[in-house]
Amino acid sequence: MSATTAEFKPFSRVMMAQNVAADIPEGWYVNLGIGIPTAVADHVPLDREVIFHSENGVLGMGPAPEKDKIEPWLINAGKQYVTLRAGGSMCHHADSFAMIRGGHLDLCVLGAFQVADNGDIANWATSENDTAPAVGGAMDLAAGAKRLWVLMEHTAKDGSAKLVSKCTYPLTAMAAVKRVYTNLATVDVTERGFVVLNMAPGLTFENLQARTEAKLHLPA
Amino acid sequence: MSATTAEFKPFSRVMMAQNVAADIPEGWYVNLGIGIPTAVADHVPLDREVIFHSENGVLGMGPAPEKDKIEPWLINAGKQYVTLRAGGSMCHHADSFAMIRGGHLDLCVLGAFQVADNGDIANWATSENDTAPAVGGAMDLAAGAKRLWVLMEHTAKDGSAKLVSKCTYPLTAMAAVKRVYTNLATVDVTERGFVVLNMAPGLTFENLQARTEAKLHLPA
Amino acid sequence: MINKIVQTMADAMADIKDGSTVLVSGFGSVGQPNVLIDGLIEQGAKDLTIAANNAGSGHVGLARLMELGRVRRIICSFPRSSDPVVFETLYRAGKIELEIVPQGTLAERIRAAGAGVPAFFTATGVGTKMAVGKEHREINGRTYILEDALFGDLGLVEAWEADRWGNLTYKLAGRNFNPIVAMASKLTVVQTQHIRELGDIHPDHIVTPGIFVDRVLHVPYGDPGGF
Amino acid sequence: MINKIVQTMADAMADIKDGSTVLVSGFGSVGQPNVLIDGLIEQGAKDLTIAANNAGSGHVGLARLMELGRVRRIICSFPRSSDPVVFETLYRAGKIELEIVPQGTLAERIRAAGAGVPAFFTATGVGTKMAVGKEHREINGRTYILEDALFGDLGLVEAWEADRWGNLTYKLAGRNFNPIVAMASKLTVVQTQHIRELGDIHPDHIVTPGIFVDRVLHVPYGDPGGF
Repeated sequence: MSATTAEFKPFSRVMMAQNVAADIPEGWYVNLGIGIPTAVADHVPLDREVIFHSENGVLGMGPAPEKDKIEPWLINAGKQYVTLRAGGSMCHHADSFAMIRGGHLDLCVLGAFQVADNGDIANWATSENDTAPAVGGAMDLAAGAKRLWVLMEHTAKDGSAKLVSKCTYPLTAMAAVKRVYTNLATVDVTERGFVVLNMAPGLTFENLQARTEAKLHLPA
Repeated sequence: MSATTAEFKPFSRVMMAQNVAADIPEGWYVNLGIGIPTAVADHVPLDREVIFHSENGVLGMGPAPEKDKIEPWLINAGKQYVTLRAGGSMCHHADSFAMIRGGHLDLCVLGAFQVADNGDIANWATSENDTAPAVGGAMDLAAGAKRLWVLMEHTAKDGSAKLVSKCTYPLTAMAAVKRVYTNLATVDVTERGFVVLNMAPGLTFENLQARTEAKLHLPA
Repeated sequence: MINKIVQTMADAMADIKDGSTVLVSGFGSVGQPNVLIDGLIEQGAKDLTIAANNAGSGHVGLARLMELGRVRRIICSFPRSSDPVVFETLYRAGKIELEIVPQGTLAERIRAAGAGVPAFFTATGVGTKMAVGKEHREINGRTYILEDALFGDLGLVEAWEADRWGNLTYKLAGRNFNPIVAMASKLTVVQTQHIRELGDIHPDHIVTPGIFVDRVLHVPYGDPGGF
Repeated sequence: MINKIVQTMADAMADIKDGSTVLVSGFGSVGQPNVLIDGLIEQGAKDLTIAANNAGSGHVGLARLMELGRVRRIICSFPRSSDPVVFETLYRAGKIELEIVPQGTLAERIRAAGAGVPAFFTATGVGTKMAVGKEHREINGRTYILEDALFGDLGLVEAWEADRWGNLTYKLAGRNFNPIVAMASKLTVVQTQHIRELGDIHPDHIVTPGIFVDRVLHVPYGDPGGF
């Protein structure tokens, strides 16, 4: 891993969220997964109207509430208090997942343990024998949204690659991921495999490849 | 058909509807088919609360409106103006049929061309080659309600029997009918076949059998 | 700013292609998007498949669309109506295909299309002509048949209220097929009696969220007429 | 006069049998019928199958029911919670069965039970552990798996408003699983914050019509607490 010694500046968590946010056009219906993806909403200005969906039947979420203005009946799928924008609406769980499973969401952004260059995603369990693995709505979102983007660190804490030629962890969905945003790069999943769209400042393609188990490509 | 000469007094249309109405207990959710069955509601007193359902998403229908109090947005499946009782509610077509198909209606009352003594019902077409046969919600109601009762004339206009050992017209549902109310009798559909519960005044069992193609039974 | 409200019928009907499957809401004339149907007549798309509860009445609306030879196939539960002369004439002449579907199966097939369910089992129609050629399966001791989802390329909807995000409410029995038609259609076009400011419809009272709606045309025609 | 309002928890929980499948609504503590869960603990039924989004937290509610050894099997999408100690202990000890279901499949299976659909195809879970042993089918070029309906013998629901016919509304995210749990359960028991006079809830605003409700208990507890 000698490549790790090269000088470059990874994207911060905030910048990662900003990178995703910058690519979401007005008018999209978007579900942001629990964890890092939730922060994406903070970087979409309110006057660029993007309609955020939460699995528990909330459509049109706004920013987090001020502490003295919490509505106890309004939470998101991560069980955080949220606000509702003018134009927001409520529905029951089957209708909420009809939005997801019926292909009505323009985009879902999820975290992941691994993404393969055929678009497979593993984000719910790190072992076949996980104690009580918890899947939540991840499989519905991954299989149902029009586009699935992943937002995650480029490598795991132990340094192992998360962009892989084949997922070793249990799958969430097959051939579902369209794009991956990491702290090192933005990578499209194409018929050729992973295509690098941009990289963290100072990072070379070779250096990125060294941190990536799957083969990377440059845009044609 | 010499039996037709015997003296008896068939139930009138009004009495037929009354016979059905008398057997509906408070608290039942009931769908009344288009035609004669619709009149049953007129004979259930409002203080015996029976909740009438219509396929087009209306639950809790009340009596027909006075002419100067018509609500143009409130019709039943027969496209007649109706009223809504306090406690009535609206839903969309899939939810309305979920009530029917999910087994939530206590009773449906339909008209029919033929009922067989195994409970088969034919009520939507009189020929395999019918021009543009119209089924509406009949098959859903027949297959879905907890109980299906039929309200019809005992014989067809040409004198042919409508209570038969096998339906010759295209079926609406198999083994669905629990009871038949006619202008001559009330007949349960049981494992033994048709069992006569009551008859029009002056009518003998033999006389009723003469007007019925299927074998009739007396209660055990 | 998201604004799904269009100003002209031409905008409402833009880019509708020949050969489209069109889901049309309404039960009788209540909740039926009559003005949009007229717009579709004007727009000119042909070789259409129409799914609706009825097959038109008199010589207006869906009946007119059929009379003009623009409908290849109709999927409905009840082709009879108060005056089904156009449909019956075409049908007898073999100039229109008919698929009869039980009303609840029609509703469930449309809802399934909106909910990502490509096929489902139902007890409705078992033992009848409707079941011929369909997959049968016994589940927990009862026989069911498999029905497939019914998708619309275009959905025509009538609402009572709408806002610029496409959130909708309906009035009483005007709801009927409208919410599921909106769910099941790639392009959902709405005519609405009232336009509301964003936020004026209570979030708990919105019946069709704007995610299912593409275009909204303001058509304050008042109450429905006869059937 | 129809009156589904019961006066005591004993009446609300009457005749619940050992071995029942219980559908429990709620997402976090919002729209979760906590008082009815306590009532079920008190009532004593055992050998239960519980279907709920989560598997309980701390030592109260569903966690307490499990801790008392009353739950044979849990069907949920997310057994982890802020404090899933009871479930995890029982699960590791092999003292409770777990069926993990994707959240949307869980919701659709419950809705299917209410709607008379015994089984349906879905794309969720294809290619994952969830698909193992399930029927696969390619429909229009995509692979789906068959999922079956999930019926409740008992459904526990929390409403915002209820009337004596059992018509219900919900408050904001308190809706979640409640309407489908009510549809899918043979016996639906509701705790409600508010009792309304019949007719006071607008017919267009009723979310769960009383046809899906059997018993209503007035539990004006105020806002949900933490999760």
